[in-house]
Amino acid sequence: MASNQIMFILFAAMIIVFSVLTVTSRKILRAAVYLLFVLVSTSGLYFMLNYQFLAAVQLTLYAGGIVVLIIFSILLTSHISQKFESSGWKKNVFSAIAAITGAILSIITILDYKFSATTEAAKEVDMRLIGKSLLSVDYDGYVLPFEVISVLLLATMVAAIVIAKKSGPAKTQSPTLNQE
Amino acid sequence: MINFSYTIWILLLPFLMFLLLGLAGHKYFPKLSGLIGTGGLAVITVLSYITAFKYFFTSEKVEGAYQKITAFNITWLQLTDKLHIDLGVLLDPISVMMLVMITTVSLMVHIYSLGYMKGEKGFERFFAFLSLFSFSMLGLVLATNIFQMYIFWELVGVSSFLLIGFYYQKPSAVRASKKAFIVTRFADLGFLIGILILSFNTRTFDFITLTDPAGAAIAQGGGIAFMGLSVMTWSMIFVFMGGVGKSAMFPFHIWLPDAMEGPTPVSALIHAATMVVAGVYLVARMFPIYAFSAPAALDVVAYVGAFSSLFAAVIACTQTDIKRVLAYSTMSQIGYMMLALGVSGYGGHAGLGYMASMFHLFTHAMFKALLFLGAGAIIHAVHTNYMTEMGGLRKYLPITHMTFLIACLTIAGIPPLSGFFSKDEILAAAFHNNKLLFAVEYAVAGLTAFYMFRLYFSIFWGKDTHYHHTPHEAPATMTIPLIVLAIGSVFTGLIPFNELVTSDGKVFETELELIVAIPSVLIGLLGIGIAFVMYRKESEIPDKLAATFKYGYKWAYNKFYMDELYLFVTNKIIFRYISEPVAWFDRHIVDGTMNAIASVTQNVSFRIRGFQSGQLQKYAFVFVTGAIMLAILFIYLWK
Amino acid sequence: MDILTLFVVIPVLTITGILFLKDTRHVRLVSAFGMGLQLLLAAVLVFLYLSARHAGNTAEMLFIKDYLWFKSLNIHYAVGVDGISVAMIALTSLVLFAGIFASWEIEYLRKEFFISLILLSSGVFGFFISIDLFTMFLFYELAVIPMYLLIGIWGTGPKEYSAMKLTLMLMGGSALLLVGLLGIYFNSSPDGNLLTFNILEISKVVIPLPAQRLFFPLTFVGFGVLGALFPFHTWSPDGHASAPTAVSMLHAGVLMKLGGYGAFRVAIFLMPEAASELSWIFIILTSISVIYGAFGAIAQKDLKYINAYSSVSHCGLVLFAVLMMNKTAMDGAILQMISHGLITALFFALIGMLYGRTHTRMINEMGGLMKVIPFLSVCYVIAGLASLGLPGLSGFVAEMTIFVGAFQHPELFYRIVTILAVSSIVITAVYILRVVAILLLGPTTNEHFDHLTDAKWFEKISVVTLIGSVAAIGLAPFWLSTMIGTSLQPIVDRIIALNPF
Amino acid sequence: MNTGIPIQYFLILATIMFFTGVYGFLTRRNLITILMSVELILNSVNINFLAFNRYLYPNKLEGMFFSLFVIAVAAAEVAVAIAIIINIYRRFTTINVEDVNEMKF
Amino acid sequence: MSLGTFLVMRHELLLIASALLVLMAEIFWNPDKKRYISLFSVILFGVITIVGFLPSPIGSLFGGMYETSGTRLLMKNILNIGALLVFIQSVTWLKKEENSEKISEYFILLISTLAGMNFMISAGHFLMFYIGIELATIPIAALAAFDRYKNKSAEAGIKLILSSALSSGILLYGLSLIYGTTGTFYFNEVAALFGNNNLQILGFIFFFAGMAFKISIVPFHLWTADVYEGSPVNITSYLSVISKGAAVFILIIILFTVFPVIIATWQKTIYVTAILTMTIGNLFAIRQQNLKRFLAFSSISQAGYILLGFIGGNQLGMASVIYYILVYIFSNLGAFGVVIAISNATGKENMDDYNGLYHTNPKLSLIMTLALFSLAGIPPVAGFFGKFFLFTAAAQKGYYLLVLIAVLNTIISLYYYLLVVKAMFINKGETPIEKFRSDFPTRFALGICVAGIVVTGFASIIFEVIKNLSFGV
Repeated sequence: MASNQIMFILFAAMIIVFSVLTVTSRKILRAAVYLLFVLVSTSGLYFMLNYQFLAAVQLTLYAGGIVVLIIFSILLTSHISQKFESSGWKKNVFSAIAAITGAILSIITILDYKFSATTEAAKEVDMRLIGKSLLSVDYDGYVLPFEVISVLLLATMVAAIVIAKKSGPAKTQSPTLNQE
Repeated sequence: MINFSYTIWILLLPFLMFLLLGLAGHKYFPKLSGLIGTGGLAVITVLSYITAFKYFFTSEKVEGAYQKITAFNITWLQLTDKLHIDLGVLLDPISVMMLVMITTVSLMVHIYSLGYMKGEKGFERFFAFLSLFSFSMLGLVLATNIFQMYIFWELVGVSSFLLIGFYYQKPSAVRASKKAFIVTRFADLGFLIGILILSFNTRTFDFITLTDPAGAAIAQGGGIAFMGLSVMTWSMIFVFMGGVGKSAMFPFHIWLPDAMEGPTPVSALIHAATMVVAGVYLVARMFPIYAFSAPAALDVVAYVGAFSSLFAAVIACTQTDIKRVLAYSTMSQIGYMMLALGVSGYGGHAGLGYMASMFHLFTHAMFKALLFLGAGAIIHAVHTNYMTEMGGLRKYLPITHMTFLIACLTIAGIPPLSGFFSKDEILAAAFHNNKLLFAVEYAVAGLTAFYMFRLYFSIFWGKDTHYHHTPHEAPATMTIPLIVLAIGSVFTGLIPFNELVTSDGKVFETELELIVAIPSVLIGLLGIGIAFVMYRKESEIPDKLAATFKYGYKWAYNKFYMDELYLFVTNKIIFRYISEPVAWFDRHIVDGTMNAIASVTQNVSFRIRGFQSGQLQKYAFVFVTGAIMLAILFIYLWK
Repeated sequence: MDILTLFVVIPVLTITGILFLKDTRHVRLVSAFGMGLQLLLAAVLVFLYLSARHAGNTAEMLFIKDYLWFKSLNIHYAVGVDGISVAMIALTSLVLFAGIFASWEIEYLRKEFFISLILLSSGVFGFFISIDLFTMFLFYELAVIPMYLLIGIWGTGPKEYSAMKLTLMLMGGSALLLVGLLGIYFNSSPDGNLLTFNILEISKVVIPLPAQRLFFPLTFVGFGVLGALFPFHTWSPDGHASAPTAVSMLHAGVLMKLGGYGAFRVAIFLMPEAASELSWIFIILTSISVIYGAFGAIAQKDLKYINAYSSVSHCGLVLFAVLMMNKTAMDGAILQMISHGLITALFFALIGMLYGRTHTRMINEMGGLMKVIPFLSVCYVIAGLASLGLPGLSGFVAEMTIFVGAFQHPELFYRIVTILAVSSIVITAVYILRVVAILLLGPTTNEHFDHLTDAKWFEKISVVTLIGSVAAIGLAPFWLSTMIGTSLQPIVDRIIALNPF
Repeated sequence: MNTGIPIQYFLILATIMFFTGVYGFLTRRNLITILMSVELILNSVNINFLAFNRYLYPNKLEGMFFSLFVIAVAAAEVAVAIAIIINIYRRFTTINVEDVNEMKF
Repeated sequence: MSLGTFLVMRHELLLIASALLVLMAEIFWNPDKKRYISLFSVILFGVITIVGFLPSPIGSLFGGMYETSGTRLLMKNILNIGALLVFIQSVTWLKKEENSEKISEYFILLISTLAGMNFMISAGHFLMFYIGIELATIPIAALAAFDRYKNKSAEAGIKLILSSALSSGILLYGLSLIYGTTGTFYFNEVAALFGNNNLQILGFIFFFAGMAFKISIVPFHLWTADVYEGSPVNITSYLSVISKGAAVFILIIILFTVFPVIIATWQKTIYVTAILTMTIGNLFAIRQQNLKRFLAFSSISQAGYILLGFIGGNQLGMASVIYYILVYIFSNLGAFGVVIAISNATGKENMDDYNGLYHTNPKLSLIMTLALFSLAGIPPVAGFFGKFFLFTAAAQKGYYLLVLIAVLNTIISLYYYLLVVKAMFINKGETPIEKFRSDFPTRFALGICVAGIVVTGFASIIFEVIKNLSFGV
């Protein structure tokens, strides 16, 4: 068994185990930490696939940014040690059936398919290429999405402001922040 | 060729009078309307007489036969290429004979009504309806084709309905008019079906074409057989059904006695003299087809006629309402006419029955109208219809008494009054063709004499009844018609019908057949005698007899429970067991289904509301499973 | 502007006029004026039509105007009339005219009432002048929908339920119809020419038989729902019972005729082969309608219900005759549509007037009205007699034409069924006389009735118009029958050419 | 460097992760954990993109760029979602998804 | 970037620019001038709408990532009209005190979502499509939660954002499979490389599910009602008309241009979902009391009818879909306009509150009736023509049974539309909504809607233009 296989199995096992833990753990902060592990393992896979740039982005943006955001919000809204009750067994069973059916369906269909690789030469993924592609206006160039995503982020910012912004007097319902 | 086209005015005049009186009479000349109506009818009568004279005495005969003359004809409605409804005037012996008869009686009744109806509310309405009736009846007899006849057939029905229900605030009158209309309407259904079948086979409505013995309609024979009888026979039986209804033959007779709820002049005109004989006229009109193409139907005519006459005569013996007695008598006499047609053949002496029937129709109109008008005068005088409440009226009502007596004698067939001749011909015709029917009619002749004189004696003799106020003789407007009709009853028997009105239009020889005539006179006298014994004075014999034949009497008195049977059919069967279930079915099944569709939709809508539970995760669950299901479906199951 | 389009334009102008009126008192005057104009126009149309025919114009449709509307689907605004549509237009104008006067005393939301009523009528007129299936369908639905408001707002009794039921069932019919029309459209050109909605053009081709088998029932039932075909008639009793007078008049008098007219002009004319193949099914249904409606009427106690069931019976006769597919029967069907339209409108007008006085429609609560309100009562009797087919009034002419025509059918089955249908005339007599006897005759049963007043002038206008027309047709049916018959000839020719018996 | 690991392994891994995320979405009661499940889903998709890109179509970088943008969008989504969640917390004093159902049927 | 590029992309660029302008105004204007922001935004957007109609070059940019054509321009213009109406209808609502601080944000977010939709419609590449769709969704979630002090609004926001996150996850998974089997995201290349194998169909179905979520096709519709009910009315109308319309547009473009190979599959998919959508939408709508929720279910069933235009894959189908969306914009905005006006004036949103509305506010009732009749497809208003063409399109390909089911469904829908009409005209209200006079923007917007409802049907030129710009598979 080659080292990369071992690494893959390691990462895969981590991803699967921690994913499952993320969605089953009864302590919310732990779940967040498990999610972090999943994301880190995923970036490991990216490294394996030779997408170092993306792995880095994954680590910084996802593991660094999003998970932190989530943890903050957890801290804002929950008690850290609070164990929440598991949901009803019915819900779990049906959801599990649905998820497993979906997974089996997808896996069977995937296994059924004969993938064929392109015959063209592979491109080396270096930063220069990524930068060029990102700013290219030609075929296989990504400047437009890049620009649009900036609009998206701007809009997101405004959106977050809209939600958070206090404006005008409360009319119908008084805020009922729980000051415990 | 004589121009008869003016005869259209015989039809148009009464119609215009109806419109005039109906639309404007109430407002502008309520008092005058009687005179206007009577005057108009007098004109028509004159026209009719002129026509009759010209037709019988000046028009050319072809091969010794009176021709059928289409005096006027327009296409009213084109149905198919060949079938079209025409309106027109057809003159032939029977129609001209009817013309004379109808206008005469009608004029008398009009005059009579001037007195009888004086001061009644709706005086102008009465005359308007009478005009409508005259129009319809004349249209019926003058019809050039069977569909025109049907049209006017319906119209006489409706005028009869209107006149029976003249006293529309009287519930019994309303009921009677309704009954008359519906019963005859049911019979007319048969007539219509008959017309449909007939016209489908012969492709024509026209009488001349239809009844031409050498024509295609008859030549093609009976057509294919259907349920054992030829199609033609079926159609003629159906047509006859119309006649049965209108002429109050068994089993559609039940409306006639009730129709006596109408004003008495109406009973005289419509329910004695004219409309009720329309059935006879119809058979006579179609006679060649009956005779050649549908002899089986003709037998039906004969037996129905005979049975009805017997049936009615028996009932008449037990009734106490004088108008009802007369009504049953009418039915019985019409039975005679039907029978005569039924036993008749076509042409020459074989057509004796035909001639006799028409003859009797004519004479009967006179004496029966007379009887009714007389009865009207009596009722006018004593304000009751029941002979049990009358008696000894000969002192108060001399003219009425005399004329009534003449009429009774006439109907009893006492020579030399007209009834004797016509009835004798019928009996003779029956005698030659069917001994059984002859026997029946012979008995009926006796019964007739009996119940007529039972009536006569009960009214004019019998006990001395005490009246609230002294009865007095009717005014001249009422007595003059009585006298005129009495004269008619006496002398019309002398008209040589065998020369004028015969089945093929040709003259044939008849003679008094003593072998028939003498016994018939004898049995008539016997009937009178029995009546004399029983009702000349107050006696207990009738009650005893009634007690002896308890059940028979009771059945006859209750008209053999025919009314109850009909009530049962209409109320129970049609209303309770058909209409109400239909209405229920419609409400609960048909409509219920529609409502059920709606409520099921609502219900489903309510049941599935759980999907929209407000739970985000359930939504997601549906989303995911939906996607997976679609994928499974379209990848593996239904590719 | 061509004369036919005027029939839609005048109602629209009248509505506009009403909209701008400040004073609601003038609404009815404007309506009466507009609809009077419409009646006049109808008369002019009849005259123009007859003179054109007289001058030898033998085209199937006259006064054709054709404007391309939706080019890509070849939808046209196409109008044209033949004798049948002219007759129907005349009928509509008459009933509408009478209807305006019958609703003279509407107080509540008067403006809206007249607007809805006239809007409905513009749909009806549009339907009759259309020769393009699309516009026809458009006008058809346009005619149905104001009904909801008319019944719902101005109705009586369970009006909301009835209005909803009526609207939904009729729209259900039009749903089937829509599919049928689309089917016709996509089969309108078997040889690959431009698809068309134009009836005249479609009639020049033969729709493939499998398509006919599929779309004939849809179309026929679609129209049949409006024509009260059993078992889709149940909207009719409730709807009519709840509707205000003029609406009942217009609905039973005219709108139900859209069903018969459409069944004949679209379903049978365009798909004669399937029609003849499947006619036995519908013949059975329609004869059930005829008999069943009549029996249903006997058991009813509410005047409007009686009349509604009677309409089921009489309209059943229309479809029945249409399905016999010969000229006479079809002629009778059209006559019956007109005759029944007038008679039933008359009935509903009278019922409305009686109701306005007695405040009940239950026959057993009324009695002896003849004495108190003779004019209305006599008119009611006339209406009744017309309805039961008294010669001299229009009902007789129509029914006899139908019966004689239907009886000419070469197959025995159809003739036997005809006899069944004929028997309805007796049942009709039973329920009509029952009503007349209970309602009008006899002694007055309720002392409140002793002080009722007879018809007012506007009521008289309404009633006399209708009675006059009924009598006119009944006395002189020849010109009308011929006008219809001539126009039927090409249709019947086509049917016979495709269905050699 | 990835010899010996068939692409299917990656795909199966991603699929399992995807449906684990779905399972989490369907069962977790806390809105934030639901959000975390969404992250799992998006990550699994990214794995797919990258595996396909690397194994089958290494001549272009479409898969990689797509992943990049998915990450960016995911961040934006999470930001707004968390803002709303906090608002929810203020309104309902809970972020239990089952309690957030004022509107139903 | 040349002028030509600018002209080709003018819709998107102008939108972004105007969003920035509004942002600038918000930042730099004095507080007392801020009340003009509404006016400013509406006028700005009005100009954009007009500019959108000016003739301009079309073509493909960024190596095929951005594509535009007459059809897509038309779609954008239609959306612009709708959005403009929504903007105008919002003015009154934004004047309320509790919203006064967030006016510019409101417009920025709406404009950016619209930009997202325009990008989505112009996408020639799945990445653009994905970003567009997210740009069109995420800010709306924030807008749904706009009413900060209403529980329902927050609930609507969270339901929308989480559901849409799940749906875009599934959509992405589908896209990844499509990418895996074709190796490209460019529409034209995908179309060329697409086969008919299971994995691709799986990818397609997941993709379709994600799109179906936006259009609220059953069974992916459940978020719709709750979100519509909870959101501020203006956002609801925006969601139900503009968002849905945009998604329909891009879906039909993608189906017709990217997936013509598996037309058989998506026809079946649409067949099943269309029936479900119409029926379920109608069945739920029957019982609704809240008008927003009511209109939500009505819009679900409308989506079902719209699918009938998809199924044939024919030019007529696309034309009828686009046309119907246009009609639907006018009709639904008409209905929502009335709801908004009444909600603004009285805060009432329930059907019972509308009892006897005709007697107090006849004009509003008439507009509502007209709009509902148009939605129900009653002549002579535009909805009738719209539905007729949809059904014609389906019938053209022989889907008669489907058409029959659809028309029968319209009867159910007629039932509940009539319920509203009944409430307004027939029912007697115990406490009817009082007579009030709406301000100019509301009346103006409603006037346009009415004109649109009436004219769009009769003016055949509109349909002809659309038809000429449409294409089939």
